[in-house]
Amino acid sequence: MTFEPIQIAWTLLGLFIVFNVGLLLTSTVRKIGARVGKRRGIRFFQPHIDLIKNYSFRTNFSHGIMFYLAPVFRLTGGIGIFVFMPIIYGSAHFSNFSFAGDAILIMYFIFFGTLGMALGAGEGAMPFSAIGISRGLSQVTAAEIPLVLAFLAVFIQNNSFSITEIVAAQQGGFLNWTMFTNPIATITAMLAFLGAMMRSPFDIVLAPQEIPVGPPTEFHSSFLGVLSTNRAIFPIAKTILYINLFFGGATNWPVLILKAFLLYMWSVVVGTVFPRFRTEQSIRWFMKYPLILGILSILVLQLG
Amino acid sequence: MSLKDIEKRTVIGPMGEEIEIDPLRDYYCAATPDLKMEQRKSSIPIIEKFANWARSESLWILAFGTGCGGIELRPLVTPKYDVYRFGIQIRATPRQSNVFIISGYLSVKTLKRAIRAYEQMPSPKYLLALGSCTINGGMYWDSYNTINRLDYYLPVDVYVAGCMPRPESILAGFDSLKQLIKDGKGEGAAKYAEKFEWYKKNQKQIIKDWDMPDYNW
Amino acid sequence: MVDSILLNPIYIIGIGLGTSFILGFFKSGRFQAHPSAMHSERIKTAPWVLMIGALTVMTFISAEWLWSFLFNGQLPQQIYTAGFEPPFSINLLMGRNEAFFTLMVNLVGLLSGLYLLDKFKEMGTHALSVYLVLIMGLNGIIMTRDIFNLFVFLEIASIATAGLIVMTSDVKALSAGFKYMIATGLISGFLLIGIIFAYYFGGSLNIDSLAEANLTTVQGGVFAVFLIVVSLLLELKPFPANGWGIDAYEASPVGINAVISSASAGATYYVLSKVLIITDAKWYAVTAVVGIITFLGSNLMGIKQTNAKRMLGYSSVGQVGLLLVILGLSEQLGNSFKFIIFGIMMSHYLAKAGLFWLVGIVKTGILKDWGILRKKPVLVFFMGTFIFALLGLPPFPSFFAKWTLVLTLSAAGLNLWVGLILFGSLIEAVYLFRWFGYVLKLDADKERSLSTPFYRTFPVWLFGLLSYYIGYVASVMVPGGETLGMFYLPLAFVGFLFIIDRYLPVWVKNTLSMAAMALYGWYYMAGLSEFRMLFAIIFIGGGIVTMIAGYAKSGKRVGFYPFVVMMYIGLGGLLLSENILQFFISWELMTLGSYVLIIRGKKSMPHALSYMMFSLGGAFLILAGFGLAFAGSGVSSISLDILKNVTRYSGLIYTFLAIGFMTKTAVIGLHIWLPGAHAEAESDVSPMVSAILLKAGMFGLVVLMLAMGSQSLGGVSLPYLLGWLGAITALLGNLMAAFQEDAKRLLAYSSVGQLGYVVFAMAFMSHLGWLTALAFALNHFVFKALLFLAIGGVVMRTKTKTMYEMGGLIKRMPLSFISVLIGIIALSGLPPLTGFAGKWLSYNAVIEKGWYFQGFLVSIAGLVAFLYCFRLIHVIFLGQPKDKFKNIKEAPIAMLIPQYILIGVIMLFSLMPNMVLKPIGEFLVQYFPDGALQWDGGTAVSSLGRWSGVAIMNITIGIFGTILIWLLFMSRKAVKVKQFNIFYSGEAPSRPELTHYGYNFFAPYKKAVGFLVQPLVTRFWDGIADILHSISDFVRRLYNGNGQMYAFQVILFVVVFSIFTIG
Amino acid sequence: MDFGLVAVVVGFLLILIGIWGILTQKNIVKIVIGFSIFDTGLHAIMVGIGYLKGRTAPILDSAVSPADALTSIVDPVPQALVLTAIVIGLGVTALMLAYVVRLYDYRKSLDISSYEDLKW
Amino acid sequence: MKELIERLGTKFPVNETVFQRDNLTFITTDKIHAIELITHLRDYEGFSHLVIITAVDWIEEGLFQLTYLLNNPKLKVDMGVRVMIDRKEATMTSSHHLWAAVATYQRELYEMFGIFFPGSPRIKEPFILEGWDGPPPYRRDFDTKKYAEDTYFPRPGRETHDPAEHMKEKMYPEGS
Repeated sequence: MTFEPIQIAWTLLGLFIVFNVGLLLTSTVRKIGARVGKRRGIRFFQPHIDLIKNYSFRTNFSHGIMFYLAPVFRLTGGIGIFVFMPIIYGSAHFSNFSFAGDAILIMYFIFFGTLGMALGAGEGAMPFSAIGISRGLSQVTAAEIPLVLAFLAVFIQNNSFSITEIVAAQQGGFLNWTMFTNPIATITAMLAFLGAMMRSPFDIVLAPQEIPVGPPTEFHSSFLGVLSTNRAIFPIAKTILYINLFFGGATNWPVLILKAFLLYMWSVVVGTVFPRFRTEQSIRWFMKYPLILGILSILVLQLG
Repeated sequence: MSLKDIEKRTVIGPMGEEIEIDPLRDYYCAATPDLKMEQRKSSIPIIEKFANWARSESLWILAFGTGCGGIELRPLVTPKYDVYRFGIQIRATPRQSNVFIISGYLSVKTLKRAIRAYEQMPSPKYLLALGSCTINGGMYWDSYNTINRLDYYLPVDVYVAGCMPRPESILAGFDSLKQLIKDGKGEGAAKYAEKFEWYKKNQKQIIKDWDMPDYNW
Repeated sequence: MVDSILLNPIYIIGIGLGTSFILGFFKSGRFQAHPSAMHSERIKTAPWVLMIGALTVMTFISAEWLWSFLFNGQLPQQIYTAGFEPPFSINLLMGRNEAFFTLMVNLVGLLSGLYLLDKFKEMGTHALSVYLVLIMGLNGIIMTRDIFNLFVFLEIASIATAGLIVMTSDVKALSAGFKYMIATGLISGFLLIGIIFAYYFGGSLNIDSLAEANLTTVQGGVFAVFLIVVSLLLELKPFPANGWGIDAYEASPVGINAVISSASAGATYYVLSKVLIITDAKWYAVTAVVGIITFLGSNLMGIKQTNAKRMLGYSSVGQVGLLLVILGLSEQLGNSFKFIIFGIMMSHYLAKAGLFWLVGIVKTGILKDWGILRKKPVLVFFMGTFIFALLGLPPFPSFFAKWTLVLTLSAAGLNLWVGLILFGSLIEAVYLFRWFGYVLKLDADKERSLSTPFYRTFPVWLFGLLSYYIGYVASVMVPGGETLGMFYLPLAFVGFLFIIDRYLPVWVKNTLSMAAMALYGWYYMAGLSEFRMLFAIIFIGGGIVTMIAGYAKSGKRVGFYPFVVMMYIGLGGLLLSENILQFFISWELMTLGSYVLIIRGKKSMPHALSYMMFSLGGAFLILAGFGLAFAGSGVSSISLDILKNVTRYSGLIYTFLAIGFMTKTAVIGLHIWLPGAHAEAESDVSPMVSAILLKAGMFGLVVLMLAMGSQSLGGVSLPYLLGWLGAITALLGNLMAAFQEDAKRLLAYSSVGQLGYVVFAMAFMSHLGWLTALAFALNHFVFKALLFLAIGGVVMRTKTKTMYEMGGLIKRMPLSFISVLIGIIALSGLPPLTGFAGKWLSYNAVIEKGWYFQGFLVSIAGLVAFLYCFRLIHVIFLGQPKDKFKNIKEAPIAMLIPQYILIGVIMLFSLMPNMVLKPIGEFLVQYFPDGALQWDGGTAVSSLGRWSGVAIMNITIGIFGTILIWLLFMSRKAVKVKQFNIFYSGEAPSRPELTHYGYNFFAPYKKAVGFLVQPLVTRFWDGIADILHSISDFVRRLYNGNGQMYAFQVILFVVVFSIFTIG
Repeated sequence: MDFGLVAVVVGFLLILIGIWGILTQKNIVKIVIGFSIFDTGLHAIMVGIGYLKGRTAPILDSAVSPADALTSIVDPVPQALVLTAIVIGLGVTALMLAYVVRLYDYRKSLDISSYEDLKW
Repeated sequence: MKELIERLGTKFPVNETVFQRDNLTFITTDKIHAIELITHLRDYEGFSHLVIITAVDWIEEGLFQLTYLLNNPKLKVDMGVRVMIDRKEATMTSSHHLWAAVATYQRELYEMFGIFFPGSPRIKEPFILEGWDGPPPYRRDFDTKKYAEDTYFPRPGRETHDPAEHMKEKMYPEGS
């Protein structure tokens, strides 16, 4: 695969779709949550309005250069994992720039945004942000423990890092999905998924009551706008990775959106049911069952 | 934080040199609000209108309950009233909020915090004042330590009368605020910048230990 | 005829006796019972001059004889007294050995005589004559071939020694002398009985005749032999019957104990060696056993000493023990025996005399007061010389001797002996290096002055320089010495640096050193290839880049550049070496140089010590490994290729060498020296030791693994073990780094983790694994040097290493911030920078090899790396700036330049990874043909995935730039606010210190996984140290200072000895 | 009766007594005396070993002619040795006594356990 | 309880005793012995808990009445120790060494009544009134209404009614 300029246009289109889907998914999920609480909840287009409002503030201020770079890093991280990933299996248009790297690249690119965000929040000089970062980094690295194992299991199973190849291997009936060919790895990955979605029980990072909003406390107006843009794209991009690795990928947009929604709902359902963990509790939790399951998933492959 | 904390002091640097610290100058940005910035509008009217609509439909309240009205805000997010429907949400940080609700009486001590929090919000920002205490002091009108008229210290966009107003009244207040913003009249922040000297004079008159810069960014 | 001009050796005795007789005619300095009136009367220096003259003549005679033996082919000459031939008269022999030993005795006698000028003035003329008699007695001991005459000379020597002690005015010395007399009296009694029985059964007193008599075959003769051997052994102060000797060392005046230690021990030792010919092999073995017990026991007891003289006493005794071992094993050592004895004896002789003289110059025995010596850097230099010589580090004779000893013993299959000798040497190193550390680091008492008259420093100078010369001689004599030419020129430059060290400013020396290193690299390294070239780039290229930071220092920086250059010579030598000798010398040079560099840090004394201990331990393991390889390969060659031909012990060799090398890479368990050593070192030393030096261990592993491939020990594949070890090291190292408060310590622990990663990758023994390791080695050098330099610059400005005391420095030091930012992105392996190359390659290697769980540990380690990286940059550069750092400046330009060179390297490498990885891959194919990486332009393609560094870089920059422009446009009118313009729940912060979240940053993480980073390893090694110290403390209580106890020990020794030998 | 053997046995006994004295007596003067006894024992052994039954002292005078010296005198070497040893022993004893004097000057004590300054 | 008072009476001047309830007694002592008495109560009589320190302004008598309310958790009885101090020279011995909380009460008393406790930690720091520069507001000679009117920009046109009168008038006009 080589690079062609038209690729940029297709990628941007994909990005635009994902961005809107992400925003709508956010509102949908919140609406569902509200309905559970017998409320009507926010409007479907509320995230869009919020975003516009954030970009239309009149005054803003900055704490320094990293304060600018943080949202940029963050969104670059989000968009990055999107553009390095094939979105629609079999579609030349929506394979993005996946020729540049493979699943390992995605795994590590996730941290690109995290790092930038943390740095910017740090420059905000706000102690609560720093506390939030400390919690966030601790928790995210803990959540990666089972994730790495589950991913390794998939790589071993397919003997490839290439997402396209992994998706290809899952074509031809849903029984070929990793979900069914390697259920333990999938369960592990889905447990790790919870940790990465910043939802209860793993939402202490943002803990609005104790450390006002956590790392992004000081971010406002257009800075917050860029971050919100990322909040729309990043979870979907991450979800797409999971879909590709565990749930057979997607051959067209509706399937992709449906799968993304279902996956997203998984964290919502869990989050609605379970109360929040403290940071060390969540780290310990990830080092228990998810870790054991992850090891099991690899052992199964090694022995079987 | 007290007056002592903004006194000048000397510290010893790593090379043994003496360093003069003037907290007000060294720790705080000295700029005051710029009227031009506060009134900045898009040159294309339709865009400004659109922006005003977005602002009015996305009101993020700063979670800061100042008096007995703080408890009246809670029902707003319950199924019965559910302000989320109207694009109203509660944020924990002033950086990300654009509505500040002064929910009841303000002691001088709280006023200082309220001023600080208000000034830390980015413009355009709106101030909703609840209860008679914010209007004329209410039942605390002759107290030695509570203010009588909020609009002498901060620019109020909408008053909601009552002692305390019920959530329905507050919802009505929000409606008025939305209309105000949509009409392009929600310019409390600009008013604050315009009459900045006057507000500061009033504030400083009653806040005797003025231990912060003139404007808190 | 040359003979005619040689003076008869009997003149040595004659002059000694005669002069001391004449000295009696001089008016004596009054003999004082109390020190108060001591200075009332001074003798003139005339008698002293006379004595010196006599000693000079004696020295000349021995020297002349030695000269003739060495260069004129002189034959040994018998000197018959009274004109009869033995056994009817006493005969002396002047042979090559005798000439050598008498020269030793006379030279040290002469120099000590010079040195003792003051003391002799104090003690009076009697002391002069007694001293002369002592030297004469020692000469006699060496030359005589008559066993009874030997006894007489021994008695003369010991009476003279005691006589010298009795003339001091110190009750401690007196009591020690008395104990000495009790013990020697008993011993000479036993000797006398032995002699008389030997005469009875052997019919002669002549040693040669006795040897022919085969006493050991005669029933009663064994008893005679036993008594003679045991008493001569006792004269050599064997452990544990040597308390009297140690006391005497401590008590006697410093010049005199130099004589006792260097000359008497040498002489007595020589006697034993000549008397042992009357015995048989069994007695040799016994001697060796006594020797090794003494060597271990004395050194063990040395650990707890706080007094220099006593400690040196233990060391002397220990060294003599080592000599006894060698003597006892002379049969097995064969041809090498003489060389080994020569090397060890010379080192001991020069170093011990020199050190004892230094004790006198410093005028205190209390080790912790020795910092005063720093007033005379030259003396510190010589002290280092002596200590290194004593411990057998290159380029001193004992190094070559020990080298030969180990190789020969291994070849003879005496592996246990090798182990014990090396262990003993390690213990000895503990206290000697601790002492040296005190000298280099402890604060001196400012009140005290250091008087260094010429007559006191001259002997030190002479012996110090002689150590080098003899080292050179030994290096020529050692097998393979002809290949050492590659060290001469570079080391000459080091010498040159030493000479100019005190006169030139730092920038001149820095420039000179850099130029020299560049030339060194150019001339020596240009022809290297493959691995060696790669490491040459890191060692020499990296060295030059990091040395740019040296320009930031002002003043002279005495004692820095010679050692820097020495370290790099060592590192370069590793690459150039073709045989194990060159390799080992390079290893030791590197260790030496880096030790001195490390100890320069403010608080690095204990860390430098543990560095040295681990390094020496590692070096000894390497030595043992080489020894085994030498033995196991079956070819008597010292080429490095023997590792390929090893047939025996291969698992053991592999283990030894791997552990030895891994002490440098600081694998978990052997890592405890690293954090302190790297953290406390100076700001430009840390990058050298952390980014560059550690790679030496890695190069060792490369050499080892390429030569030996995979080996197994006890059925376990060693690379497999290494893989686990590396993975665990990576994880734990990184975890520990995450919990540090000290910035440089954090980086140091990070190095532990990163090198664990390297070990892990190398253990794969596959193409991708090694590619990972090598790419990672390069990367690690670049980013760790970058980080250490940047943090070093910050520390230089802030004067603190504790991170939470800093904060918000981005405003003051933006350039350093960028360095650290780039450094941590590269370190944590985030795309698009270089670090990702290592991660990607390692995943490939892991899947290919099937080491999933190790791979898992390593990738978790990578995540943890992310934690400490963030902490590093956040707590230092972000958050609240502190008041006291309000005015600090950006790091000096000299420190920034290398940083930005390194950033350039990172960027280049990130943009064009194929430029580096491709050539590495190409030469790796020779060794690991399978599973090579394919290159499709700038895209790496493995069997599993693909990675295009260029594309990733460009796309990332594209996205990044777009968003940045968008954000800048949207917030174009942003107001720049200051540090307290933050939302603080309606309040305002009162002090920056209270608003900076930095202490115990990952508290929740620590709560959850803190159990993994319990300092178990540190506790383990501390426990070992404690045990050693406790044993030492327990054992030394044998010597309770009671003369009767000492006598009892002597007798007990005789009894036990008899049980084991004749009983 | 073999005088040689007697001398040797007595010598050994004296040595043992001497050693006993050295090891058990606290008084340093007594220790020196122990040494003297030890030395005497040594000398006795030397003489005893050198003694040949029925022979005379190795002095060539009118009683012993040089011609039959080899058969009629005892071995002269041990005799010479013993003389030397006695001289040396004397020297040693003298030196030890000098030590005793000087030690006593300092501490006014003859107990050996008072002189344990240097240890460990 | 009476026994206790008698016991105390033998040691300290106990001027006036009020038995409020079964489990609450007030005694009055003089300024000099007050702290001694309280210390005695704390250490020997089991009144280990300090409930509150409060003051009453007897402006007519020219006195402040300080009340130390102590609690005996074992017997479940309270005792108030009253001390009358001169209003003009409002100074009292500090008892911050007895309970950690005392310092805070004393800060409050200083701020609100102007009663000074020499040596009490942070006594002059503002407690709740930041930057207050008027007379102590709880003194009865302080006119709050006037102060508020002078200071807080009262809104013109504000009417004030007596709530009872107003209610009667507005809600039940026929009842009047």
